[in-house]
Parts: sequence; structure tokens; C-alpha cells
Amino acid sequence: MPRYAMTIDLSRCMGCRACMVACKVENNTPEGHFWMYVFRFEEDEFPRTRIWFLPRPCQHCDNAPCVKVCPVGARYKREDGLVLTDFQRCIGCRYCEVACPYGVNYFHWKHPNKAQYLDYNDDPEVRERTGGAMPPYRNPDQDVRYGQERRLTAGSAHYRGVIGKCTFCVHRVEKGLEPACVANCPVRVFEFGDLDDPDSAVSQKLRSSPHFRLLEEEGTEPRVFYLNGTPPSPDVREVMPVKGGRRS
Amino acid sequence: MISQRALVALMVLAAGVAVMVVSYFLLAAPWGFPPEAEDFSNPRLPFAPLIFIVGVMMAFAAAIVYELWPERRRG
Amino acid sequence: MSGRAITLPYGVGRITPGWLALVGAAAALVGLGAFAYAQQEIHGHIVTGLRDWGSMGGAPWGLYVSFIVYFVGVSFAGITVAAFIRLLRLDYLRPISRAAEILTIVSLILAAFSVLADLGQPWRGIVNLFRYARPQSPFFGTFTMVIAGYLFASLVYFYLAGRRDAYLMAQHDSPLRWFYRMWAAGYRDTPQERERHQRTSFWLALGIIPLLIIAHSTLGLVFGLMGGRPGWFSALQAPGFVVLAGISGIGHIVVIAALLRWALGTPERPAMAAFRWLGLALLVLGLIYVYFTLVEMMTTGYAGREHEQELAKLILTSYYAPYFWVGMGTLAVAIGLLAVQALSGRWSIPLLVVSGVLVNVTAVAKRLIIVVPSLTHGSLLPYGTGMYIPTWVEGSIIAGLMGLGALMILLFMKIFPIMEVPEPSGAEEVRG
Amino acid sequence: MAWAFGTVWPISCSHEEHAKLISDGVKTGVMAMALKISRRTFLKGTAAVGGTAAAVTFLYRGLDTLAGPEGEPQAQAPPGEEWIATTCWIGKQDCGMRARRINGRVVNLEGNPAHPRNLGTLCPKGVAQITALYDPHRVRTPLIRTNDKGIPGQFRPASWDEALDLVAAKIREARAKDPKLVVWQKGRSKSAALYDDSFAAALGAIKLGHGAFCSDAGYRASEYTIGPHGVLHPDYKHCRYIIHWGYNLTAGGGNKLCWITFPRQVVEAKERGAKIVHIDPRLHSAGPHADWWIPIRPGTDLALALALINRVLERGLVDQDYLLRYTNAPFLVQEDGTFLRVDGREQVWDEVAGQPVPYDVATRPFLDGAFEWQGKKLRTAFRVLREHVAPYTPEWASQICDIPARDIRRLADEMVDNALIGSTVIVDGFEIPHRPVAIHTYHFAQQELGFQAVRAMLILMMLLGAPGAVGGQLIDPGSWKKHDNYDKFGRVTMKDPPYDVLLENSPFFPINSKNSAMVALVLRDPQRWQVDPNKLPQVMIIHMANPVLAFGSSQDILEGFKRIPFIVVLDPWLSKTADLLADVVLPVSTMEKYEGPLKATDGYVDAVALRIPIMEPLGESRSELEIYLDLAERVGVLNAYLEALNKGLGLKPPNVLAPGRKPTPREVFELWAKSQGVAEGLAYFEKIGVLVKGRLAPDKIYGYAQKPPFGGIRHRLYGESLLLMQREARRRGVDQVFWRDYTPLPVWREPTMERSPRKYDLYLISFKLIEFKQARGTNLPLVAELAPEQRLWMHPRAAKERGIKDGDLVWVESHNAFTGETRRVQVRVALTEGIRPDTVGLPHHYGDIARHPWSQHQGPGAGELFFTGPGYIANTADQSFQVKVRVYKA
Repeated sequence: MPRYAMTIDLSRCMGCRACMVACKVENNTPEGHFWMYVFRFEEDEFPRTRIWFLPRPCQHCDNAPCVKVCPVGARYKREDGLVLTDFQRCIGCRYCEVACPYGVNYFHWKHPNKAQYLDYNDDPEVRERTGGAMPPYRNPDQDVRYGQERRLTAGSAHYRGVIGKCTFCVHRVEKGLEPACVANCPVRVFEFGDLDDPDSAVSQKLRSSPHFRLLEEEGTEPRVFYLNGTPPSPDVREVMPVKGGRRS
Repeated sequence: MISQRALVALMVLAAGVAVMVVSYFLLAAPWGFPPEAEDFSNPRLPFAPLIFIVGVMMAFAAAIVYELWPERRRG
Repeated sequence: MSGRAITLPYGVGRITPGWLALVGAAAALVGLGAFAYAQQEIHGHIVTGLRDWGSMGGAPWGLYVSFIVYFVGVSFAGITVAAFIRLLRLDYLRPISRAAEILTIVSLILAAFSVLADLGQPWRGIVNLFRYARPQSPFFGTFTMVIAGYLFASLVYFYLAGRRDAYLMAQHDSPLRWFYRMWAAGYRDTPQERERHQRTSFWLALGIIPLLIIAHSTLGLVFGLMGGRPGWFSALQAPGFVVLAGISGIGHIVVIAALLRWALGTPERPAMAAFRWLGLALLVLGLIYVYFTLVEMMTTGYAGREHEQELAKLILTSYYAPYFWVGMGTLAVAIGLLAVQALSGRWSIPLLVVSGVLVNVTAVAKRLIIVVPSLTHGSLLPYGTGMYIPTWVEGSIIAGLMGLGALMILLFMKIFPIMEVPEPSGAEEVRG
Repeated sequence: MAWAFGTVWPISCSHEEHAKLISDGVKTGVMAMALKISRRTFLKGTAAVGGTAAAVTFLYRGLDTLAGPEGEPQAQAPPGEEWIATTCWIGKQDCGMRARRINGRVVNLEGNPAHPRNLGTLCPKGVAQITALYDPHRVRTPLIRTNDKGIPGQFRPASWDEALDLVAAKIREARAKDPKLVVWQKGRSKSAALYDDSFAAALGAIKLGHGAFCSDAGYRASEYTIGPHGVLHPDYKHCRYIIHWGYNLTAGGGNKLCWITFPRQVVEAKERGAKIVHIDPRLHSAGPHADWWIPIRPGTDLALALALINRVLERGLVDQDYLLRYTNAPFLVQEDGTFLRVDGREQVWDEVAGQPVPYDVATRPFLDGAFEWQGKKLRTAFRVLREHVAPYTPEWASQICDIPARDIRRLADEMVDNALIGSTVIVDGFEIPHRPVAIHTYHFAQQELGFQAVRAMLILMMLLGAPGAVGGQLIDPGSWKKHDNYDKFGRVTMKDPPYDVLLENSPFFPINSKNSAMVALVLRDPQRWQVDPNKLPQVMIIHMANPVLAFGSSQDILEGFKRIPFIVVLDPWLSKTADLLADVVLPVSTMEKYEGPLKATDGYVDAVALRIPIMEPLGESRSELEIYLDLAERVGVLNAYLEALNKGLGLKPPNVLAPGRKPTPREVFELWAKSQGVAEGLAYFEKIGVLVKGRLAPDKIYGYAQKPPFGGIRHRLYGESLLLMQREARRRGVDQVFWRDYTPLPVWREPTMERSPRKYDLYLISFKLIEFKQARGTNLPLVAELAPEQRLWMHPRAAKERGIKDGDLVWVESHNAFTGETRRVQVRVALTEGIRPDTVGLPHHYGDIARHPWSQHQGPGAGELFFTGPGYIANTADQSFQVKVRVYKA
């Protein structure tokens, strides 16, 4: 059983947010849901200003607050380290969301079909060519069940009124692929792999580069390691934040 | 010398507590911090929480039993 | 049925225009709530002011959760008062103990409903909680102890305590006779039975007190255990909840007792002594709560981490200051009023009612302060601050629940004595 | 309720079974409720489990899943999965892509790992463009205008035949008078071989690019000074000291590549220990990657470059060998500024002969000297440069650029120290000079003094011997080829009026970047520009461009283009330009078409790729090639077009297009693939997507590696012909603003904008965001969501002085120092410490790009505040994106 983990090399990140979009297309997340989010930070003052970027996937903590508080065991941790949501068990109480110090949970406030950027299915031609799929690029891998209990955990193509968050692209990982954000990063900021395998990219990076984990003091034991950087100090300022969703 | 009704009531109470304890510690989802596997998310017996609640109810129902237990008819 | 008009005690079965008006108002509120809930069912929680915290800049918990806590709090006092009456043999309070029990049961039901209003998958919630609930989750206690155990215990208590009156009611010929008979379940008000009931209720009370302490603590722990949430993570959370619960609850009882005193005829209405006792209880709890708040503020101000400090500033001086100071202000006024009466020894019911209402304002404000700011401004990561403004849907659903509560109590009043029929019973009731 | 469920899930049954039950329920629900009762589900619905399943469905909100497509089994990944290789369409550098298709439905776009430029990755735009394939807001039939131009359009749908006949008729009519009455305006056209060099050529139409708003001043300066067609960028694989001069690393484009390739090379260079200096009023363009930020005052780059030259010469450490052999530095300059020529050949002072001798026979020419000969005072061009830059000291520049003099010295010194002058490396057997210091600059060139600023940069790099050296200054990624303009600009080609709308060979812009905004000005007042009113364009074909808001000065463009009698716009969306100006709109497919050939080099590998339709185009939209073939046929130039295609695509017999027959795009590229020597033909590209021909030979990358080096030309340290152009222009009596910057060596003067009244106390600059490469990108909701609204970037101090807070709505009012005209827009403020306090910035690609829910009401476009015309157009007719503004609360 592998122990999956992710490394994020802050010295490489260009803050382009391609990972955020790759995640959206891969997982069909609704408007305003960013399972991967990239902070754009400013520190200090002109002309000594410092700019840096911090990608924030789910940290897939070993001691995950969300898992501990979930009243029905819909949020659970697999032995390979992935923290997943059983979309058919979740009752939508959002306790995981308030318990998580990283803000990675997104609740399905709306009917998923109503939050997919364009009303594709109102158009006969589009509907005809997509068979009514919503969004038109709906990823079928999300309907596959994974893990020892074959739970419905992949992607975001699930129900209204339940929680969702980054799955490390469980549907890709189970196929032996990297998560979408990792595979797509133009400057190879991310590595994903097995901590138990000394030759895996993550193990090598962790041996070779200084690293930290977000909010380590909270004792959450994240599985996401940030390389070649320092944790955001209280006086960083976020610029160009993305609230997301439709402007009206 | 303890009356019959008291005895029955106490038995119900005891049973309720027993059900609570058993369901809480043996039937519900196993304890474990951090919960590092899928098993920690499932009760060992489905509906264990329901059983626990039944236990709580039994414990308090003992009071009803005590009061409503029919009088032994004399003679 | 015989032509002889019989007056049942405490206006049972007597339909008055005032009562009808109240029922109408309550029903209207319920209707509004139902409509709002339908909206939420059709469109999802998008119709509420709730949103994800973090990048979306909202609060995932808001009015609903605040009122879960609030309703449970109110229920607390009802059963406590009832229990203390039994334990401490406060006979002059006994008449209002039934009102207290009703209040407990009703508000627990309302709490359960507000849980359903908050869940994204309410129906699934009903099933999955029974099916999967995990003891590891602080919700487990809330859900099993509070909603289930606590509610059941109160029902048992309520049922047993009501048997004697049911028996008395069953003496009269009325369409509901069968119901009274069933409730009385063979109770004849013999000395042994009375003495036996004394015993059970004593033990029940003894059992209920710890239960409710546990219940409210777990509710407090739902917040108190969240290490990653500035403003929540605190050992005082649990006791704070218990005390504030008591305050809001007793506040309600004062109001109800006053209403009864106003509505019912001279012989039946609750005695002044009862009010004095309630007033004193309210005063003591209020002072304890003030003390807790001060301790909390001192610890945060003195040793709190950066984020805790920020949040405290926010609540005391900026964004959320209005809520906080309204809360503390009302509490202060209430305490002042009570203290004056206590010291002067002269108790006035209007003043008591005022303080009763005020402390409930305090309770609601404080619940909001506990739930919301930590979500909109309590992020340990540098997300922008969020905001939360409840929508009409949330407001209407809560109003609807209030209406539902009132409706339940009003209906109950007409089928069963709202106050325990005094000991020297029999003759006077039959008097036309 | 609980009991009912006891029956649904017998306590004994395992989790898997529950899961299955639930999913069955869900599926039944989905199908049933959506009235998609296939037989399978119908049976399931009636099965014993049906009733309970329905209950489960109710509880489990089966109805609320994202709708899956009909017919596709939802329980497992469907069988009909296939991958098709193609090429990105949304940006500039044509990254390789693989489309994942399920039963013909594209569900994902991934980078093609085989493609040298992006190695299996995509930028946000590339991923997001998948929505374009299904966008219900695209134009899907040809549209014909039914109301006046200049206002939001009303259109009626038309058939292709009707629309094409109409367009063809108009074109024939115009061509009957003069082919030059047809103008072909491109934006981001993707394949010169299909369009510019063939269709436009076959029509004999005037070609307009977008370059004058991009970085053509830089292209012109490079062509003129060094030869290759491009703008400066380093040899990242070997560079050690990198100067990003107004280069938008984290969000913008580079020379011929847009985003992925250069950033990756930069990151790798940094990890090899390279140092990066960032010269820019904004820091965000470098993000965290700048080792040293020099926040220069907008418009003063020329002054800095001159000061750096001054300091380098002061150090005296220059690459003599390069300067003597490959530049005109040793040429003898007479007092009148022209070269000394003896029977037509430039002379150098030979130490052996002790007198001027032709430069190509000299044995030991002087680099730095002044001589008397036959009563003539002669100086080497190098000496002229030295004396020219003598007053341009670091202290002098520090005032102008607002940069400490010591920083300027330090920068020059570090450049010299890192240049390793004299060192060489062996690359594939060639011994090539090794100069690991270089400048990367691009859109920076779009400033009033852009042409001379870039020339000054090149002169600076020439002193260090960096051009074409390993690790040094490259110009055109993956190619070092002299552009025709090198020779053309060496001559004075001014003619007498009348001039054409481009003002080519006019004394106004002796070197001319064909600026559409200038054309617009000419259209408004032909007399002023001595243009024959009868030679004004009658028909304009706008090809994938949105001039009204993407080009320099929205108002001028609109006013001018309105006067063109007939405009046809090719665009997938109803762009603002189409909306306001089009008589006919022809719907073009986005990425679902054959297009190419597309360069695929990353600067070091030789590769070529194709765009391949991964889906049927939406509606009746067609590829440009199909449209042009039809048009060519209707206009009657089909054979000319086919001939041009044969040439442009390099088709080799027998794989050539036969005259007289209109081929399908597929046939065209089948022939092309075969001509490339690919046996499988097109099938290969559909599978692999890119043809990688191997590493580029050093002489393709490094001018130094060529035989003879640099193709045997002399780099123009001293621009004699510029001086001649100036003299000719003056002789023809044109206004001084047109010739004042035609100087043999770059001369600093204050930019025109500085003459605006004092109350216009801020500089406005524009830039690109990573989310949008060009206007069309704003129609992609997935990126529009990331940057949904226009923001004025402002420093907190500047904002505080004006009582402005973050997010406030403000007026930005720009002033034209030449005409006194002012323009203003309303926009919200975003505060940042990453910009000079005296500078504000507006990103491009806002301003109601098109009729599309995600690209409307986003705030103004940057182009609405800039001016075009004298003072704001460089001496090469390039748009300046700098202007003085004032900002006040709305």
C-alpha cells in the first residue's frame, strides 16, 4: 500500500493558475469551487516588494480534522493517504468545512447543472451534440467507484447539498496517472508519488530541498509538502483573489 | 426486601445501560486517532447509533415501567 | 354528551377569540416558514446567505446553527426547573413546572427541525445519522444525547408527571375523556401512587441533571474542539454554553409564567413566589455568564495567538461589535433590573418579563457571535475576509419554527391543564 | 422512516451491496426523472428493487447529479475513448495538445508530451478553451447587417452562398478598380502559408497585421541593426546573467513564443544558477523570479540603455574582435555623419597602410580613432559612439529614470563581468564565442522611443559581443536568418506623393510597421497625409482580429474603419468589432479545423505541427481555409490561390494542388504531410500531432556558427541610413516629429507625454494578464472567472494621496500632449505594492470583447485611454502604450 504525497516547489511557481483550470475541467467543479486554489501574495513595501505564489490543494492530512468530525463517516481517509468524500453518504452538515483550517471544502449550494458557467443545454444544437451532458466535457470517470468499499468519491459530478473537495484526482491515481494539476503544470511545480518509495520524485525532492507544511502547528500532519519557501507570515497580502462564480 | 416492580425497573435500566455501553464501544465505528483507514468511517454494525439511542430510551423507560407495573392482586 | 356545561380547569377545551387570534398568527408564521423551506428545497442552499469560507468568502454556518444552539439552550431551562422543583421540593414553583416541561419538549423539537433546515441532505441525514453516526464526532453527542435521549427523558418525565391531572380530567365527561384515561393509565391518585411518583420523579430528575450537563457540553464541544478556528478553541466553551442555555431558558419561563398569570383566573395563576425564585436564578446565572465572558476576554487578550487577538478586536471594536455589545448591553440591563428587585426585595412582573426578553436577545446575539465571526474572519491562511448576511429565506424559516413552537403550546393548552392542578383538588373545579 | 429503511438495507447486507443498491436507485432516478427511459432502466425500474430504489433515489438526491450524456453507461468509463493529437488555438505559440474524446465528445484537453514547446502541459487558456467547442454564444450562421455601422449591430442570418456571393461581389467590384482597394486585416492569424502569403497575396490585397500594437518597433530595430526578424531574448540554455527588460515573464508573451516555453527555460536557467535582473515599472511581470528589481520610470528606457553604454565604454572592456569583424564600428565616419566611401565601398583606417582602406581588405583596422585625411576629419563609428554617449552618464540617467546612479553602474559592471569576453565554447565542432549575458524584451518596444531604445540595447549587447554567441543575445528562436528589411532599411526609399493608406515609402514613416491605427487616421483625413482619396480601401476583411478594442486607440480605429464601405469579419464570436463595424460576419470554427503548418520549435529543436479538428465545428462555422477557397473561387482567383498555397506550403510534386479544383482542407494537408516526407501522411499527425525533426544545428541558433558568421553581414552599430532618411524627410519638408528620431545613434529626448499639464501626474501603462492572451480568450468562462473585472493597478501611496481605497470606482483621464485631447473611463482600483507610485496600469482584453455573458460589463478596455498619431506613435509607426493620466474618485 503506497503512501501518496505531493510536493509543491514554491521557487518555481509562476502563479499562472493553470492548475486551477485543469482541476476544473478534470473534475467538472461548479462555478466558484476551486479544489485547487493559488494564492498570489505580496509582502513588504515598494521598492522592496516581494511577490510569491502558493498553490493550495487539499492537504490530505494524516490527522485530518474533517475526518475526525464527520458525523457519518462520509469524509474518510484511505490507507494510501487520500482523504475522500463519500458523496452518497454525506448529509451536508458542513462540519468538515468549518473544522478544516485550510478552507479546501466547497459545498454544493446549487444544483450542479445550474452552476456550469454556460447554459449549454438550453441550446438544442449543443444539447444534441453532447447528449445533454453537463458540462459538455463531463468526465465519465467520476461515475466509477473506487477503493475497498467501492464508494462514489471521484470528481464533482455529484449531488446538490453535499460537500466536495480535492481528491488528488483519485480516478487518475487509480489509473496510475498523476493528478490533473500535477500533470499539467507548465513549470513542473508539483510532484506526486509514494513516500515509501525512496526513488519516487517526492521522496527525492524531500531529501534534496528544504520544505515545510501549512499550519504544521495545528498538528494536522498534512501530506502536502512545500519546497524552497517559507510559510505565509501574518503580514502577507493576497492580491488578485478569485471569489469565482458569475458576476451579476 | 425489594419490590417486584422495583426489580423489573432496575433490570430495564440495567439493560438500557448495557445496550448503550455495548453499542457505543463495540458496535459503533471503531475509535482511532488519527483515523487512518476506511474502516474507521463505518460502524462495525450498521445502525449501531440507533441501537445506542434505543439504549438511552430504555434506561429512561425504566421509570415508566416502575410506575405502570401492575399491582399484585391480593387474595 | 350530557347537557350540563362543564368547565375544565385552566381553560382546557375553551376556545376564546384571543386564543384563536394567537393560533392564527402562529399558523401564519408556520406557513411562511414552510414556503421559505420549499424555496430552499427547490433551489438548494444557494437561496440562503451561507457560502463557503475561504476563497468564496462566506460563512458555511449561520442562522440555522445559531438557532440549533439557541433552541437547545431554551429546552435546558425547562427541564432543569422541573427537575429542581422535584429535587429541592420547591412546591410554590410546582404549578409552572408543566409549562417548563412543555417548553423543553417543544424547543427540542424546534432544534431538531433547525438541524434539518441546515442540512444539505436533510432526508438522507435522518437515515444516515441513525445508520452511521460516529462517536468520534462531537456531533454524535449532540445528536444522540440532545435530540434523542434528552427529548425522550423529558417526554417520560412529562408523561409521568401528567398522569395525576389526566386522572382528574378523566373524571369529567368530555370528548377527550378517552385520551385522559389512556394517559392516566390506571392512575387513581392513591397515596401509594403519589408517593411512588414522588420517588420516580426524584430519581428521574437526578438522572436528567447530568444528562443535560453532558448534552450542552457536547454542544459546546462542537465548537470548542476546533483547534483550527480562532474564537472557538476554548475550554470555557462547554460551561459557557450550559450557563447561557440556562439564562435563555429561564427567560422564556418567566415570560410564559407571566402570560399564564395574565391569562388565568385568580385561583389558578402562578404565585408571586415562583417569579421571585425565577428572578433570582436568572440573576445568578447572568452574573456567572458575565464572569465567564470576562475570563474569556482576558485569556484571549493576554495570551491569545495573533489570529485570536484579531478576531477579538473584530468582535469588540469593529465589524461584529454591534452584535456583541447589543448582546452584552441587554444582559447588563437585565442584570441591573433583577439586582434592583432582588436588593429591594420588591419584585415586579413587568420588569421580570422585560429582563426575560432581554436575556433572550442576549442569547441569540451571543450564538451568532460564536458561530459566524470565526468563519468569516477566523482563517489562519491569508484568505480575504468574508461576510454573511442572512436572507429572507433563513429568517422566514426561523420565524416559522418560532410560530410552530407557539402553535404547539397553544394547542396543548386546550387539551391539557397547562399548570398542575393544585393538591386540594376536587370541589372547586366543578363549580360553574 | 427508519423501519422503511430496515427493509431497504437488511442489516446483514455488506457495504458493497448497499453501495450498489444506492447507485441502482440513483440511476433509476436519473433516467426516470429525465424521461430517458431506455429499455435497461425500464426493466430496472420495474424490478422488485424498483420501489425501494425509488425511495433511495429520493433520499439520495439522485436527481441532482451532473447530467450525464444519454446513451453513455454511467457506471463505468465508457468504451468509446480515444485520443486525438492537435494544436492549441487560443494563444500564440501553438502548443501541442491531445484531446480526450468519449464517443465523439471531447471531455478534456491535455498538453502533448511530444511537443517541444510545452512538453505535455498547457497554460490556463489552453485548458479553458474546451468551452469554446460547445459555446452556445458563438456565431453559427453567416450574418448580414441590417442597420448602420458604428452602433451595436442588428443582423439577419444568411446562407453561406448568399453571404459569400455578397462578399465576393464587393471584392470583385473593388479589385476591378485596383486590388489594393481590398485590405486584409489579421489579428492572430495562425498560418501565414494559408492566409497572408497565399490568400491575401492572391487577392493582391493590402495586408495589415497587429504587430504595430505588439512589438514591431523591436522587430524593426533588430532587422535594421542585426538582421534577424525578432526581438531580443537570451540563449536560456547557456545564459548566466539575464536582464528582463519590460518582459512579462509570468503573464505575457515573448518573441514568437507566448508563455510556456520561455518560463520553463527561465526556471531551468535559474536552477542552473543564472541571475535575473528585472527592469520594469511593475514587479508582477517577474513575480518571485527577479533577483533584482529595477523599477524604472515609464518611457525612459532609452536613457538607461545609453547610460549603460556609457558605463561599459568607461570600463573599456568591449569585444574588439566582434566589433571589428562583424559590425560597422570601425567604419570611418565623415563630419557630415556619412561613411567615407571610396568607389562605393566603406573605408576603415588600416594601421599598416596608415590610411583608409576598404573594410573587407584591411589587415589591422582601428576600432577607436580619429584621423585627418585629405583635409577630411574622420572618426571611426566606434569613436563617434563614444563621444555621442559621453554626456549620458549614470548620474544623468538616474535623474531621468529615477534609478540610483550606483545601481546603473552596478548593472553595467555585472553585465561586463558576466560577458566573459574572449571565452569560447565548442558546440558540435564549432568553436563559438561564449557570452552568457543577454536581454529579454518584447512588448516593451511599444513606446514612443521604442525603436531607438531597442537599438540602444542591441548596441549595448554588441559592445559585449553577445549577439549570436552561445549564452548570448538571440533574436529569433530557433533561427538566425537575415530579414529582407536589413537591406531595405539600408536604402532611402522615399517616393513622391500620393501615398497608399499605409504611408509606405512616405517621408512620414521611412521605416514603417503598417499601423492599423495610422490607417484609421489616414482614412479620416487623406489630404493631410497626401493620400489619393480614390485609393482608399473599399473592402476590408478582418481575420480573427478585434481592432476596435485590441488595438491602440479604440475611438480612432472605430472612427476610421467606419469609413470603409464594406467590412467582412471572420470570427467565432460576435466580437465588438463585428458588432460595430461588420457588414457581413462569417462564423469561423475555433480549434476544430485543419490549420498549419505550425512552427513547433522551442529554440533548440526543429519540429512542425498541425491543427487537426477534434470535433465537428459548431453550427455552420467553417475554417478560414474553406472560406477563403470559396471566396477565391467566387472572386475568380482560385488558381492564383492554389498556386500560392503550393508555394507557401512547400508542396512537392507529385503532392501538389491541381489548378482549377477546389480541394478540401484535409486533402491540402494530406499533400503537405506527404511533402514533408511523412509516409503515413496526415494520419501521422492525427496520432502524434507533431513532427520532431531533431536538434537544430548550431548555425540555425547562433549567428556566430554560420559560415560566414551572421551570413556575412555587418551589424549596424552606426545607422548611417537613418541619418540619410532624416535628411530626405527634412528635404521633403515634413514635420519634425516624423524625422527627429531618425538619428544614426540613439539620441535621448523627453517623450511627448511629458509635455502634458502637471495635473496629469501619473503614467498609465498597459500589460497582459496570464488569463487572457488575446481578446478572444475573454469569452472562455473558465478563465474569465479568474479575472472577471477590469482593475486599475495602483500603488497604495498614490491612492492614499487621492483618498482612494482598494476597490473604489475612479475616473482615469488621459491627456494627449500633442493635440490636447482628453479621454476618460471609469474603473475600479486594485492596490499593489508591485508598481511604481507614479505609475498606474491597466491590463488589456477587457471592454465588452464580444456578445457573450462572460465578456460583457467587465469595465473599460485599456485601448480607450491611449492615443495614436504623432507623439504617441514611434518613428516606425508603432503604437505607444504610455500616456500621462490623472486619477480621481468617481
